[in-house]
Amino acid sequence: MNGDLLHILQFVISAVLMAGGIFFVIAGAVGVLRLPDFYTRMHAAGMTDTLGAEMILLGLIVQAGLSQTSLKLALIAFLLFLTSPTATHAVIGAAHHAGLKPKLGKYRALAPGEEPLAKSKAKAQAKSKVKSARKSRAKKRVK
Amino acid sequence: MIRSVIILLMVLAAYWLTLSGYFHKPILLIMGVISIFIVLALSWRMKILDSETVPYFHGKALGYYVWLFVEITKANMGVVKAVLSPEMEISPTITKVPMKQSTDLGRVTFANSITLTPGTIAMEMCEDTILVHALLAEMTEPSGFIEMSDRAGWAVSDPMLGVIEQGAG
Amino acid sequence: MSNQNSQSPHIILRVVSKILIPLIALFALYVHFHGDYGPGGGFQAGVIFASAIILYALIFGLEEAKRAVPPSWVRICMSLGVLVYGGTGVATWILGGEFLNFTSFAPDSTHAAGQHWGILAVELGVLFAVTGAMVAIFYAFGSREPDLKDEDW
Amino acid sequence: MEQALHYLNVGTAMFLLVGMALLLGRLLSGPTLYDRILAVNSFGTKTVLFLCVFSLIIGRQDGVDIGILYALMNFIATIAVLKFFRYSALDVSMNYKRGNRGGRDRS
Repeated sequence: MNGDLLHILQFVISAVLMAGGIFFVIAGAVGVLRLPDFYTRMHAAGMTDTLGAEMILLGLIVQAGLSQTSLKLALIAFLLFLTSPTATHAVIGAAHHAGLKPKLGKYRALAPGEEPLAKSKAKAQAKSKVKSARKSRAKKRVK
Repeated sequence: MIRSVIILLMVLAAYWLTLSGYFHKPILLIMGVISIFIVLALSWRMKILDSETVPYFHGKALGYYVWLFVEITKANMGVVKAVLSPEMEISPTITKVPMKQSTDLGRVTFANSITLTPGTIAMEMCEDTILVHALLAEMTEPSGFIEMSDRAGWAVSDPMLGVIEQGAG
Repeated sequence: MSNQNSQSPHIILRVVSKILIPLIALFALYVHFHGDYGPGGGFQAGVIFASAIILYALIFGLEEAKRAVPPSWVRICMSLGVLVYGGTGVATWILGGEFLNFTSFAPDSTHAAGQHWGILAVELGVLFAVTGAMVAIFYAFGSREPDLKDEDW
Repeated sequence: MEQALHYLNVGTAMFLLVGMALLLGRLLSGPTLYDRILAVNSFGTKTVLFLCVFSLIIGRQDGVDIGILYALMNFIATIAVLKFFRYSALDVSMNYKRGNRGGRDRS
């Protein structure tokens, strides 16, 4: 009876931890796809590497119980804790050194269906006008 | 150096036992001892036997990492909210954060803690400052960095940190 | 080496790699000695051991790596591996079996002790040869002159 | 209960694969080189997690060993690629002092 309760507790704790980890992993992947430039994407990737990975590994440790497997999983958690910020720092440092310009200041994504800002719209229209004018001119020349 | 060798020996023995798990086979234990000495010889040849290779964190580090984990969880919430909201209002910022630690180990602990907290990444380490890229402008408040810096210095028991504080106070 | 004012821009990489190198090297030897019980063996162990040396060379430079693990040692290591592998075969010949027939190491054993020792010796040869070859390849490619100097871009 | 844990692990593995597929999109469409490196690095972390979950699904701990190895190799590979693109050579020391760039004479 007692053993059953312990098993259920183990399952619940592990399920909660792993669900949280999965949430952060997927959110990080979505962030890497959505965010506007390299430097901001790095933040989303870092989110996956820290909390997502650690929570999934903790959930697995709870499942494995007191065994050699859980010791090895803890070792993996330690190694990821050590290497992932270092790799992140190296990547962003190299990009900065190579002269990749970060986007600074406020940024807001476009809502689905929303047109770009009025200015850029006007610009785009102007461009298309110029293009069509060029095209018509070219056509005339051909004629 | 002697202290580093002894601590590295203990760490490697624990690491071997964690990996191997065969306590009852004497031949594997003997091979473990041989392997540990090969690795020690290699690290001696590479001249990496010092306190940076084996950062003995005096047990205080455990408290630091618990605090850091709480910070990471809090910062993650903010980043997730910013990333998953449909408008995605972010304001990337670059700031300079001063480093007060005197040893390289303390500085590395501090910089890695900054990177581990999502939303802030240490980009480059100049003389006594770190260039930090932040996802949201409100994550660059100096008070948070100062607290993290103090705690990181405390975790590696930095000798300079106390001196600076006494001098200032 | 923890000098106070060494302001290299890569101190994070240096400190973390110094922690990782002994762990990688010992993991390689673990993979080698547990080839009987889990995944692994001489080849994989050799590659992992070489990668520990390569990490050192990446961070501290090729000169420093050549000081720690001289190229002459690497060449000796490569040939020693082949020698151990072939020597095991010759030893089985001398003991009266075929080439690399390990049962002749312990013909009276009931639980194939001869096989065990023979495979261990052969794997040791493979470990030496692969480590040597990997590090030699890295030294050869690393010494290539860069096409562009650092200041040019 | 064993069954439930099994299903939990299988579900986690599936979601990890979904995350990896999303990262593959960034890897293929990354505008700059560094986007791709970041995607590969993050992909490697997920691979380590997948290996751990998978080895618990099949009930053997060999996968965890490979996970340790992959975590280490992912780091070395990232450093090597970055170093190659930054210095276009692998033999430069990264332990130089500021101002004296590069570990060797290039005169």
